[in-house]
This record gives sequence, structure tokens and C-alpha cells, in this order.
Amino acid sequence: MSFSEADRTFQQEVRAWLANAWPEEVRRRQARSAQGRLSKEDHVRWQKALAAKGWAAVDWPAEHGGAAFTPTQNYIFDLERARVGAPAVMPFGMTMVAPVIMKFGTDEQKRRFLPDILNTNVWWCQGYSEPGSGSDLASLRTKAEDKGDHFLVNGVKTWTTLAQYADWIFCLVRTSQEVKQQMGISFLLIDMHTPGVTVNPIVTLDQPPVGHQEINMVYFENVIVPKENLIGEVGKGWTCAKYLLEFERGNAYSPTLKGVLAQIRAMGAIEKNGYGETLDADAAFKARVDDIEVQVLAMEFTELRILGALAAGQNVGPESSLLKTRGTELQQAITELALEASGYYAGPFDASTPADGDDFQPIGPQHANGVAQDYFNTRKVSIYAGSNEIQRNIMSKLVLGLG
Amino acid sequence: MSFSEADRTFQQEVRAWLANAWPEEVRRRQARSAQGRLSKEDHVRWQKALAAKGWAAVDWPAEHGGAAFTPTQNYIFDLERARVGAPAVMPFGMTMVAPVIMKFGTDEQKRRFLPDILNTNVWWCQGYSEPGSGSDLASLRTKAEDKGDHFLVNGVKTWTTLAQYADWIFCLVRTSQEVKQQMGISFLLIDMHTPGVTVNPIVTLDQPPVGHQEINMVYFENVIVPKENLIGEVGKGWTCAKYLLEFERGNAYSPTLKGVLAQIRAMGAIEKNGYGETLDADAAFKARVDDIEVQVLAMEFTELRILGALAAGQNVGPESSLLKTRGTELQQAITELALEASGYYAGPFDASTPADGDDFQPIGPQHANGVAQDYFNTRKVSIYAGSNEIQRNIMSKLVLGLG
Amino acid sequence: MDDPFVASQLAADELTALGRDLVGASGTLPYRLDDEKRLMRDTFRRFADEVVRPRAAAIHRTDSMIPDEIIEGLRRLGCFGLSIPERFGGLKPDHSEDSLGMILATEELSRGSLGAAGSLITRPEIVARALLEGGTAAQQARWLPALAAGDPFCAVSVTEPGTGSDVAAVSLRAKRVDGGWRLNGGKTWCTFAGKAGVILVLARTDPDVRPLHKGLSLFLVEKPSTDADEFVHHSNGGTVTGRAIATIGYRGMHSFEMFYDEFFVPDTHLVGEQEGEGRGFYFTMRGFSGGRLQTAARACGLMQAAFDSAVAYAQNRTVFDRKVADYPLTQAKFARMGMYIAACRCFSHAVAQEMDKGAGQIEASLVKLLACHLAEWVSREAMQIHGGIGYAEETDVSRLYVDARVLSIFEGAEETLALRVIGKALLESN
Amino acid sequence: MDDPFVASQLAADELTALGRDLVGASGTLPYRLDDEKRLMRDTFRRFADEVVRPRAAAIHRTDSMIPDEIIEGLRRLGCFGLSIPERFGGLKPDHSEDSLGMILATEELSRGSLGAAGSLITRPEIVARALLEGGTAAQQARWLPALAAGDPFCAVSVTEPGTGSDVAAVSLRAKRVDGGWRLNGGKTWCTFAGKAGVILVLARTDPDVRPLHKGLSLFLVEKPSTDADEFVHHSNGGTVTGRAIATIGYRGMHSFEMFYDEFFVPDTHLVGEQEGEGRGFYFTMRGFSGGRLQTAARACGLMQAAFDSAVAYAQNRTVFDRKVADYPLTQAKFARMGMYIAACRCFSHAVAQEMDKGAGQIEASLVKLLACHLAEWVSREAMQIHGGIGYAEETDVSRLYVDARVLSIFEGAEETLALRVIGKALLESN
Repeated sequence: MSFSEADRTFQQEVRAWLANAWPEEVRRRQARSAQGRLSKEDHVRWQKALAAKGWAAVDWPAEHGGAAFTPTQNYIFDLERARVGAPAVMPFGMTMVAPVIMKFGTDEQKRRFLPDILNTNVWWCQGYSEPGSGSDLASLRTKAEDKGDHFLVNGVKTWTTLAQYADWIFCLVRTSQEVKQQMGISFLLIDMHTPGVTVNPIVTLDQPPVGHQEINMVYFENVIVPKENLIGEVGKGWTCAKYLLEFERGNAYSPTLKGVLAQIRAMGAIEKNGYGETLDADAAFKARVDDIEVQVLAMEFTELRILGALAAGQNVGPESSLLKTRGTELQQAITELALEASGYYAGPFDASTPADGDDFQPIGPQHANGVAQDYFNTRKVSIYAGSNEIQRNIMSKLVLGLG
Repeated sequence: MSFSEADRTFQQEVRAWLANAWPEEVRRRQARSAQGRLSKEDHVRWQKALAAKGWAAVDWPAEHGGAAFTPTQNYIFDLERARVGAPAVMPFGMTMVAPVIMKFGTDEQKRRFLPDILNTNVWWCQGYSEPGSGSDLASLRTKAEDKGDHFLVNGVKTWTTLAQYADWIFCLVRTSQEVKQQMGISFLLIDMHTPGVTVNPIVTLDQPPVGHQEINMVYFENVIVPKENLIGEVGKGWTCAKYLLEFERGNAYSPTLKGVLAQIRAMGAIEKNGYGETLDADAAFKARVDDIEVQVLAMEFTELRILGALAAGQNVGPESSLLKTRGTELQQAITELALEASGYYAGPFDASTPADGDDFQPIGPQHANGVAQDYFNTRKVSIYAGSNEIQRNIMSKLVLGLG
Repeated sequence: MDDPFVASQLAADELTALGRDLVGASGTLPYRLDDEKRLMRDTFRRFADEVVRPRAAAIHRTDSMIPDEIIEGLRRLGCFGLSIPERFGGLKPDHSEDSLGMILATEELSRGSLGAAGSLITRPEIVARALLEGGTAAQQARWLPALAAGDPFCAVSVTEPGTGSDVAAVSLRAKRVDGGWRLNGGKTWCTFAGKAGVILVLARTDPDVRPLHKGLSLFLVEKPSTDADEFVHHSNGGTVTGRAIATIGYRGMHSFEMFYDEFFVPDTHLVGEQEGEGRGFYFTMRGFSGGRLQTAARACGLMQAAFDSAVAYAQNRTVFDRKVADYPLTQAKFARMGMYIAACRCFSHAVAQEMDKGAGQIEASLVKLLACHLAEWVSREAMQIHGGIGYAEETDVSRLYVDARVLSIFEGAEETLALRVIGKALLESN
Repeated sequence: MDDPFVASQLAADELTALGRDLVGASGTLPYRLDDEKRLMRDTFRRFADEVVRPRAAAIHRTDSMIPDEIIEGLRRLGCFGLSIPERFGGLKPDHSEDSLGMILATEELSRGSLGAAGSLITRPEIVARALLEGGTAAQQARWLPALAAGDPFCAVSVTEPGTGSDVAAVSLRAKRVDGGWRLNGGKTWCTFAGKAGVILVLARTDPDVRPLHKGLSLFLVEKPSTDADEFVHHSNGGTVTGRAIATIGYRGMHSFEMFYDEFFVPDTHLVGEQEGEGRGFYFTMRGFSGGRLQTAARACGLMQAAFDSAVAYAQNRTVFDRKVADYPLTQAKFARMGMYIAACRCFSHAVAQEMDKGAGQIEASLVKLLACHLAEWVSREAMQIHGGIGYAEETDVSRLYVDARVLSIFEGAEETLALRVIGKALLESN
């Protein structure tokens, strides 16, 4: 991989900017938690800094304030960001609901929602999955009844990431029981502060501390939603969802994967195998790291190619399914490697929060802290946005023209 | 994947040309053998046709008579060739020894050898591996003693593909016992018709008929080799070998893989599972085919990118290790799938040869014939040109800058 | 947490010492047998080492018929009577089963060669079980002692070309004629049909009855024994012809395509005579009931042979100035191989005990699937340990790998189905 | 070729029918036990179902100490005396081993909960074995009946922070003083140290002797039992402090970091008294000798629990208008899970028999590795069958998966090494 002179200059600019926008003070706070947890405030402050710089929305067209990165710049930015541990932009507003609003929303809806998203004035979450529907979006049961001037929403959403922080939720709701399953679904924006909306945490197997859970149940009980919050036509929610699913899958995995692999190599120089050799001198361990590194490299090539296609104005939609499937498999393989390298010091459980003064107390070496929790957390990535099996079906049908 | 108008025109040209250059008569003869075996004459006739068209040497620079395909044309050509079952050009002359002669040979050597290679007037084979050295080329023992006006060669080479057809062999030989292992090796061309050269077949586990074996032992007993057959300097054979290994790994896998996968899908429409459903209605079978297809697609993207880099004049050398590792794994996965789809009709053993009148007698359905033999044959691809493990080491050291 | 440090680390040190103490245990893991069974195992083991193994490579490489030295030797050991009750001249107790004895013999012989020894017991077992289930007293008295003596040999012929997976579709037709039946139609994959003097043939005696399998009957077809690849035999104006199917592995017995043309079989050769008409399906089922466990034993023997050959190679071969056996990765491979072999063997012994008590049918399927699957894995690892030379026909391990894979093709062609059916059975039994 | 058609196809049909017949067999495969052992298994199974399982989720989710209902119940069952001879008030025969009984109890309790029941037997077993090997008659008479009664509970403390993998580096120092010894230094991962009234501590009594492990001795450290996460105990001017390490799984017993500061232990509490000085390493080894097999049994119990939970879920949950259990892929998953569980169980039972006869050390390592590895696989499959909800802490299967993975972290941290050492031992025994 070699970068042009202009790209190298950009890289220097990003590094210099990050030194201020992601300052030592935040990095230290992040390091205090084994899991690298950040508070809502840290996320918002970071995204506002990005917005001020004009780098918040890399996928948006320039007319709406997008960053207009080249694919290479995009890639470099991700690389540098991952290097200092700064988080990716929360996708729910910026890369999920916003493209749908741009594509299917009215001008009024665009004016109303897009600037707040770009500047992180509101926090969004996604209301797709329901208990009992799993990855099968067509069998949704949350219903929105047409009451003339408003919809009346009743139902439950699950697997809702960071709903406890959210100001708004975009939902798929059933607006008709009568037509074919997929056709009775609409795409609705709901203010989380509306009476009748309740958020309850789901504690996943990595056991995050209370208030810092990653996923939630969201209950709707006779929630009144104005009609102007409907995106697109009634019954066309499935079209919005498919469009959005394609975006959700388009993020680049390789920069983050490369960062984590570098950490594992660093662990390998310290941790020992049973013979007292360091792991980086252990042929079996080395072979596994090399193997994953080769696959990450293949991933990177493919991602760059897809980014290139995107830059050339092509709709990459379904092809990005390929990336998600491979990317999640690699994420899981890498956390597994970290787990094994850490040995039993991966075991201690960190329940610290990003709150001031809530420092965690390391039991083993720094690099082993939270490794088991990361591992368990990563098990679930393969069911985000449809399980890998469903992804493969999408692949077959849309890219390969089969099915 | 979409092609430009010019590319589509080229595709039509290739198809039209193949109809004559790879005629029905040869296709029928090939179909008579379950393994699709071809005689030496068929190979030579085909390669001479390619040479006459100017398409024999896709990787060669135009000054030496190369085809000067764009990466896309190269890809299209492979695709169309694989579609009608025509073989790839035998690599030993065209893509292995020729680049070494171009890079390290004298002008006299270029004049002497390159035109015969381009026009398939001679058949080449490769003398690298030895019994006892395996994939570890630095421990070679075949020695070439300096006798003033000639080298005297003694030793054994193994794993030598199609040596029974060969007119010439390019060898790595040890010209010094004293210096560091890799430094005492030279690159020597030897006329197979020289007294003292003997070829004995190795029967591999797919059990090819006598005379049609794929690999051989080649014995050298006091073989006199003129000094002008040395390529490059004495003791620099390792440099040639490394250069050549990079080329050996650079072939595109995906066109052939896609062809075989299409055959498997066709089998899936006919073969049944235990419930009497055809396999293409069997979720487990479908999931496996889809999974491999997704991986082949990822492979294709990566190959196209590397071909692009090649076209831009970059030396892709080590990166192509990546392709070989993945490519052989996929080849093995696909033959495994074919084996399982065929069930016990994969079992019958075809010992037919391409000789006239030596028709094979199918036991089960046409598509199942020879499937087990292909499967067993494919097991060995991962030790061609260094095992996958060694490939991964090359990857780590050269591409990733590790080691 | 149970002191992971000590539980694994100290234990590992201890193991090295134990390993040294155990030199000579021949790599055979849990295998506690009573004296009689130990004697039996040792007898077959010696025979496999001394008689079968030295000939196994040649049989495979020349695709030749099992030589007389092996067949005569096994006759002398009473091998063909392992599933035949003592009262008929066999080795099995009259009133109980002896699955353990059967799998011990099978495993040891398969260690010598899958095709040229380990699978020889299968056919007399099937025929004997079918005759014990359905044969008349006269048929049992005539055939069982003969089969126990290996004189004549027998074969079993059920599969037909194109029947696919529907047993009810067996279409070889048996028409009633005066004094017997005339057979017309094709069969395939009839193993050992050349050498056999009698073949158990499943045929359709009634094309109209429903369900279809109630129209099937079993016949004993006599023919002369031959070592040839093709044969024709005439009987009362009809013929049966056979042609060997060359296969890529699992060689020694030869499998045949067969064709029956107005071939005559007397009434006395319908299994069960009048009573047996229409009951051939059930007799066949009974015949095959021991097969799954036996297949597991064959796979275990093959795995052990692959393990042994890899160990022998690794201890002799030097790469980069070290013995292959001294590479930690090789040692780890051996441990995994040993682990799987031991697990399969323990499992199959446990299933043998179950089956002798009339249970263990699901378990027999499970152990067969597991052992076939792992035989493939273990033999591939053994081949990898050999490096490039493992792919050459001259090495034993190349044959073991091909045999394992072919076993898995033949026994696992319907694996997906089998898994589903077992899964369903487990669900229902839960 | 053994009629692949019939051998698999007919067999599969037959299996469906058999599966139906077997309803009620509770999914437990080969498991032939004599009446005494069956009674024992059933007793622990009932206890696990009635007492342990209903409490398992709460213990895990609140990371709390095992409640008294479980501990008292196990006391009544004599659980803590399973490895203690009858003459000392335990359940083990005086002059023979009973590994099978131990693993039956372990497996059933682990099916209830790995952390809150299945691992409770481990510590008294280690201490009892060490005392039987090295304790004086007086020490055995004093401690063994007490341990068998679960009064006090005991813990074992060998691992130290930073010792890495070299046992010789154990550095907790015991210095001789008048009438006893003073301990100084740290230990870690001491499971159940809070609840325990006595802790078996490996310490260095001679820093100069070579090889290093000959300078180690074992001490019995008495302290008050506590349910707290931290404790301090004073003895004769010295102190021992403990702090629980929160872990992500395998909860219920709590594992502690410990620190000894001039802590006094009387001469009577050096295992073996004078004779035992410098022999602590061997006593420890002896103590841990049953651990590998027991770990395999814990993994088997956990697998069975995961299997059961997946079956229950699949039979109740509908996706795309079909029960999850009706999908062929689910059924195939169940078959594979059942296959592995049965293989591990048969293997561990066979190893138990070997160990009771003084053999089976290599095999114990193999079965431990296999079972830990497969427990992870089986519980992950069980979780996958649950879909997204399997990742939520509210499901049992999420706990089973975390426990299996943590078991595998703790028991398999040194897996590569273990594999190599086993591979080497197998090579040498060949």
C-alpha cells in the first residue's frame, strides 16, 4: 500500500488535528476503563469537533455538509482515528437515518432533521428488531394505527443500541395487517421523549455496568406520533429499510482490525507460552497471527476497491454484504486470539464506568484487562444488521443474481 | 462486475477465435476422459495457435512478443478460456523460466531461448524440489561441479511436473558447498536429451495412467552441461528463484474457480439428497455453495486489484502469495463440494488416456466421473511452490514487513 | 480457579515422565479387556501385522484381488464365523451377541488394510444375520456352517443403478416360474461378487403391493467363484453377468455391476421359502443392523494405522536439521490425533456393550458418523506430517488417506440426511 | 461397497422410528451403570434439577456466593467426602478408587451450574489426596473427617502473580521460627478462599536447595470462614488478607488474591510435619492427579445443560412459521452436539476405569482437552440456536456459554503446551 504525496500531507493534517480534538485528557479517561468505555458527553463532544472541522459526515454529499473525502482520505482518516483510539461516528444518525431522509424524505423533513444530525444536536437510535422477529424483519408486530391526524404506536423493539442516550428513534412499524407481510410496513421517526416510551436495559453476556449497557428494549404504549414524522409513503418502509441496510454494512473494517492486530503483536512480545518463550517466538501463535493478518490484508484490498466504486458514483449496496460477513468473522477471530494470548488474566471482570473517580483496578497486566469482555461482546456482532446467514442470502440474490 | 463496451467487443472476439482454436473435435476428445486429460500434442497445438494469434504470452513485454492485454482483457480471456475448458498455457516456459531469462539472461540467451518458448517449440520443466528438501529450497543437494569448460551435474530432482514431455529443464543446483547455504546455489538450464538424464514417474494418490503422470523424479548422473547454460552469476540462483516464485504465484484463480462452481450448481440441480430433494433445494448444500461463492468473489476483487497494480507497472511479487494461499484453499473446498454432491458415484476410477480409442466407460452420471480423482489431485496444490505455511511466512516478511 | 497453573503446567511436566514410562504401550489408549478379548485382539493384531500389512500396498497399487494368504489365514482364524452362532460352527455364543469381539477383530484387520482385510467380515455377518432372522431351519443348516468356514464366500446385492435414495424403488424383478423364480434387471456396487459363491439378492417379487417395500424378497444366488474382473454364469437357460467397477481406493474385494437375464433361482433359495416372500426388506434391515458399529471400528483401525505411520515417519525424517517428531507443532498434531482415536474407540466400545443389550441404535449411527469423519481428519493430518511424499502412492499414508476419504464417500454420502434424522430422534427422545 | 444405499438410507429411516421409541430417555446417550452408580447419579441429578438449577441464574447475574441451600444440601449428600475413605467418614471405599462415582456426581452438578455446584468437589478432593499422600496419621485423623463433613470448607493456594509457567519459581516464603513458620508473600486465583476455614498453601521453605521444587512445602492455614469479598485474619502477630477477583463467568465460589505478612503457622500444620518439609511439590502433584478427569466431567455436564436448553428453546420457538426444532439444520446441529457429548462421556467413563487401576494419566489429559474444547463448541452452537436472545444475560444459555469459555480459558490457557507434551508422550509410548 503506498500513498501519494497529497495523501501524506492529509495524513499529517489529520494527526495534528487529532492531537487537539482527541486530547490526552480524554485518552487518559478512556484508558481508565478496561473496556475503553466513553460517556455520552465524550461522544457528543468528539462528534461536534468533527462537525466543526467538516469531517463528521464522510458519506454525505457536499450539499448537505458532507466531508467529501476521497476513498483514500477516508481510509487514512479511519486509520489515524483508530490509531489514537477515537471512536467512529455513531452510525444511527449520521450513516443510517440521514441517508434515508435524504433519499425518501420531504424537503421539510430534510431541513428539520439533517442539520441536527450533522452537528450531533440529537442522538438517534434504531428500532428494527423485535422480540420474536430476530433477523426476520418482515414479521414485525409493532403497530402504528392511523388515527387521522396522528399514528398511535404500540409494541416493543429490542436490540436497540444505546437507546438510553437517544432523543429520537427511527422505527419500522406495521401500518397494515392486511397486505403481504413486507408491504404493510412503514418507516416512522419517533421522539423518545413522547409519553408512553420506556427504555429498559438488556444485559448481554459481557455484563456492562448499569447505565452503560449497549442494547435495550424500547416499549411503546399508546405513543402519539405526528403524521409528518412518516418518511416516504405508508407501506414503503421495507424499501427504506433495504436501502439503509446496505449503508449499514458499508463501513470499513480493516483499519480497526489492523489496530487490534498490532496490539496483539505487542502482547505477543510480552506474554509467554508454557515453555517460557514469548508468544512471538511461538510458531503456532505466529502462524495464527500471520494467517489473520493475511486475511485482513485481503479485506483491505477489497474495501479499497469498493470505496473506489463508491467514489465513482456506483451503488455498492449488496456487495458490501461481503465485507460485513468477512469483517465480523475476522473481528471474532482476533478477539479470540487476544483471549488466548492473555491466558487466565483475561478472566477478571471490569464493571467500571466512564464516570470520574470510577477507576478500575487491574488484576493482571494492562493489556489483558477486559479482553474476555471484548471477546464476549464481539460474539454478537454477527447478528447486527442480520445474521451472517441472512447476509449470505442477500449476497446470493443480489450480487450473484441467484436465488 | 461490469465491462466496458470495448471489453465486450474483445469478449466477442475471444469467443469467436476460441470456436476455431479450441474446436469441437478437441472438446469431444477431452470429454472422452473423465479427468479431461489432454495429450502433449493437443497442448502444443493449442499453444501454437495462441502464439500465432499473439496471445500466448500475456505477461511478457511487447518487445518480446507479449500479448499486451489490459488486466480486464486478461481476465476476460481467462474467463472465456475456462468456459470452453481450454487449458491455461503451460507455465514452465512461458511464465516461469522466460521472465528469469529476460531479467537475468544475456542477450545471447534471450535470442536463443525466448522465441522457442513463445512458439512452444520446446517443452520446459522445473527442477527445484529434491527428495529430502521439501519446500525448503536452501537445502538442495544436486551439485554442479565446475570442470573448466562445463559443469558436471549429479543429483535427483523430484515433484517435476510433466518432465516426461520436456525438452529442457531449468534447475537450481549447488555450485559451492562452502558458502552459506543459499549463496552456493546457481540457476542452470539443462537439455533433457543430454546423456545421463533419466525420468521416472511418481504415481500420486489420484493414480494417473502410465505415461500421463503429473509428477516425476529426474535423475542426473554425470550430466555434462555447457557453461553458457548458466543464467546470471554463479551463486545467484537463489535470487532468480525468488524472482520466479513471485511470478509462479501471480496467476488468477477466480475465473477457473467460477467455472467449477457453475458446474457444481448444475450438479445441484440434478443430484438429490436423502429426502429426494435436489441439492439446490437443500439449505445446507446451498449455504455451502453460497459461502464459497462469496469467497471467490472476494478473491476476484483482490485479483483484479493486483492485476491493476501490475498494469500500472508495480512489482506485485509478494502480495501474490496472498492469492495463492486463498486460491488453493478455495480449490480444495470446491473439489470437496463436488465430491460430496456426487456421492458414491465419485468413486469409480478412470484410468483412460487421451489416446485415440481409449474411451472411458462411465459408471454413474457424466458429471460425477473423475470427481474423486480431481479431489485427490487437488490436495497437492497446496504444496506446489512452497506450502501454504511457507507462503504465509513470505507474506509476513515481505508484505507486512515483519519477521 | 482450580489453580490453572498447577492443573495444566505441573500436569504437563508429569506427563513427559509418564510418556517415557509408557514406551512400548504401542500408542493404544484406553483398551481394558478381559483375557479372552485381549487374546482375540492380539491374535488379529498379529495377523494384521504379519500377513496383511506386508501385502496391503501391493494390493492397492495393482488394484488386485485379496491374495489367498490373507483369505486362507482368516479362514483358519475363524474370521468368517464371527457373527455365526457356535451351534452352526461359528464363534459367536449361541444365545448372546458379541459386538465387542466383532469390532476388535474388525479394528485390527482394518489397521492392516481397510479393503484387503478389515471389510471381509461384513458380508458373512449380513448374510448370517439375515438368515438367522428369516431363513428356514434347512437353509440355516445348509448355509451357516458353510459361510462360517468361508466356503463359499458370499456377497450382498441391494443397491441398483438409479434407485437414488428410495428403497421402495428396488426394481430387479423376480417372476415366479415352475420350481422357482426368474430374475431380470441390474444391480450395482456388489462388493466381492466375483469371489463369492453365493450372493444375497434383494428383488421384487410383487410389483403391485403397497407399500412398495412389502413386495421385496431375498434370494440366494449361487455362482462359481472367480478372481476375474468379469464373469458370466448360466443357470437353466438364464444368465448373470458381472463387471468390476474400478475404484480409486478401498481396493481388494472389487465391486461389481451385475445384470440378471432370465436367471433361474430354485424355490429352496428364496430366504424363508414361502414364508419369506414379501419379507425381504425386513431381513435386509436385520442383516445391516450391525453395520454402523462395524464401520466405526473400521474407521478406528484406519486411524490407528495412519497415526502409526505418521509417528514412524516423523521419528525418522529430518527437516531443517531436526527430526519432524521434535517440532512442537508435530507433537501437538499427534496429541490431537491420539485424542480423537481414543475418543472414538471408547465410544465404539461403549456402543458395542449397548448393542449387545439390544439398545444403542442411535448411538451406533453417531459413532459411525464421528469415526468416519475423524478418520478422514486423522489420515489427512498424517499425510500432512509426511510433507510432499505423503501424496505419492508409494507411501502407506497416501493409501490410508484415500481409503478414509472413500469410506467417507460411501458411508457418508447421505451424511446430511443422517444428521437430520439423528437430530430429530434426539429431539424426540429428550 | 457395503451397500451404501442401505447402510445409510435404510438406517436413517429406521432411526426416525427408533427416535420416537426413545422418547423419555432424556437425551442421555451410552450410560450403562450398575444399580449403585445409577442411584448415585439419579440422586445428584435430582439435586441439580431441584436445588441448583433454579438458583444458578441468580448467582451468576448478581455474582453472589453459593447460597446455603446448595451447600447444606450437598453436605447432607456427603458430597464433600466423595474422595475421602470410609474410615475417615467419607464415601470412597477404603482400599480402592472410585473415579466413576466422582465424575457422575461432578457431571450432574455441573449440569446444574458449573460455578455454583459442579466445582465444589474439587477442593476437598485435592486436599484429601494431598493429606492421604503426605499427612501424618494425626493430621489425617484430624482433617479428613472434618473435610468430609464440609466443616470447615477448604481451599487450595498454589498460583502466584507473575510466576508465569515455572513452578520452581513459587516464591511465597515460609521461614522457620520457634514452634512453627512465618509466611510472607502473595498468592492469586485462590478459589473459595473466603468461605474456606482452611487453605492448603504451597510455600518455599528452603530457597537454596536445587532443583528448586525440592524447596517447597505444604501448609494448612486456618482462618475464619466468611461470605465477604475481602477479609483480614491475624495470627500471632501476622496477617493474611484476601480480596475477591471479580470474574466474568464461573461464578459462585469467588477467587481471591491473597497476601501473607508474617503470618504464623504452627509446626502441626506443615503437611507431613518434619517428614513433609521439602516434599510439598509431590503432595501437590498427588492432590491434583484427579483434576483433569474431573474437569472433563464438568465440561460434559455443562454440554448436556447447553444441549437441553437448546432443545427446550427450539421446541418452543417459532421462526418464519416453523418451530426452530423443525428446521433440518437445527436437527443436524443437535445430532452433532449429541455425538460429541456421547463421545466425551464414553471417553471419560473409560478413563475413570483406567485411573482406578492406576493408569490412564495421558488419557486423562486427552479427555480433559477434548471435553473443554467441545464444551465451548457445543455451548456456542446452543447459543446460536437461540438466535439474538442467546446473547442476553437473561437466558441460561448465555451463562453456559460464558462458563464454558471461561473454563476453557482457565483450563486451557496452556493448551498448546499441554498438546505438545502429550504429543511427545504419545511418541515415546509408541
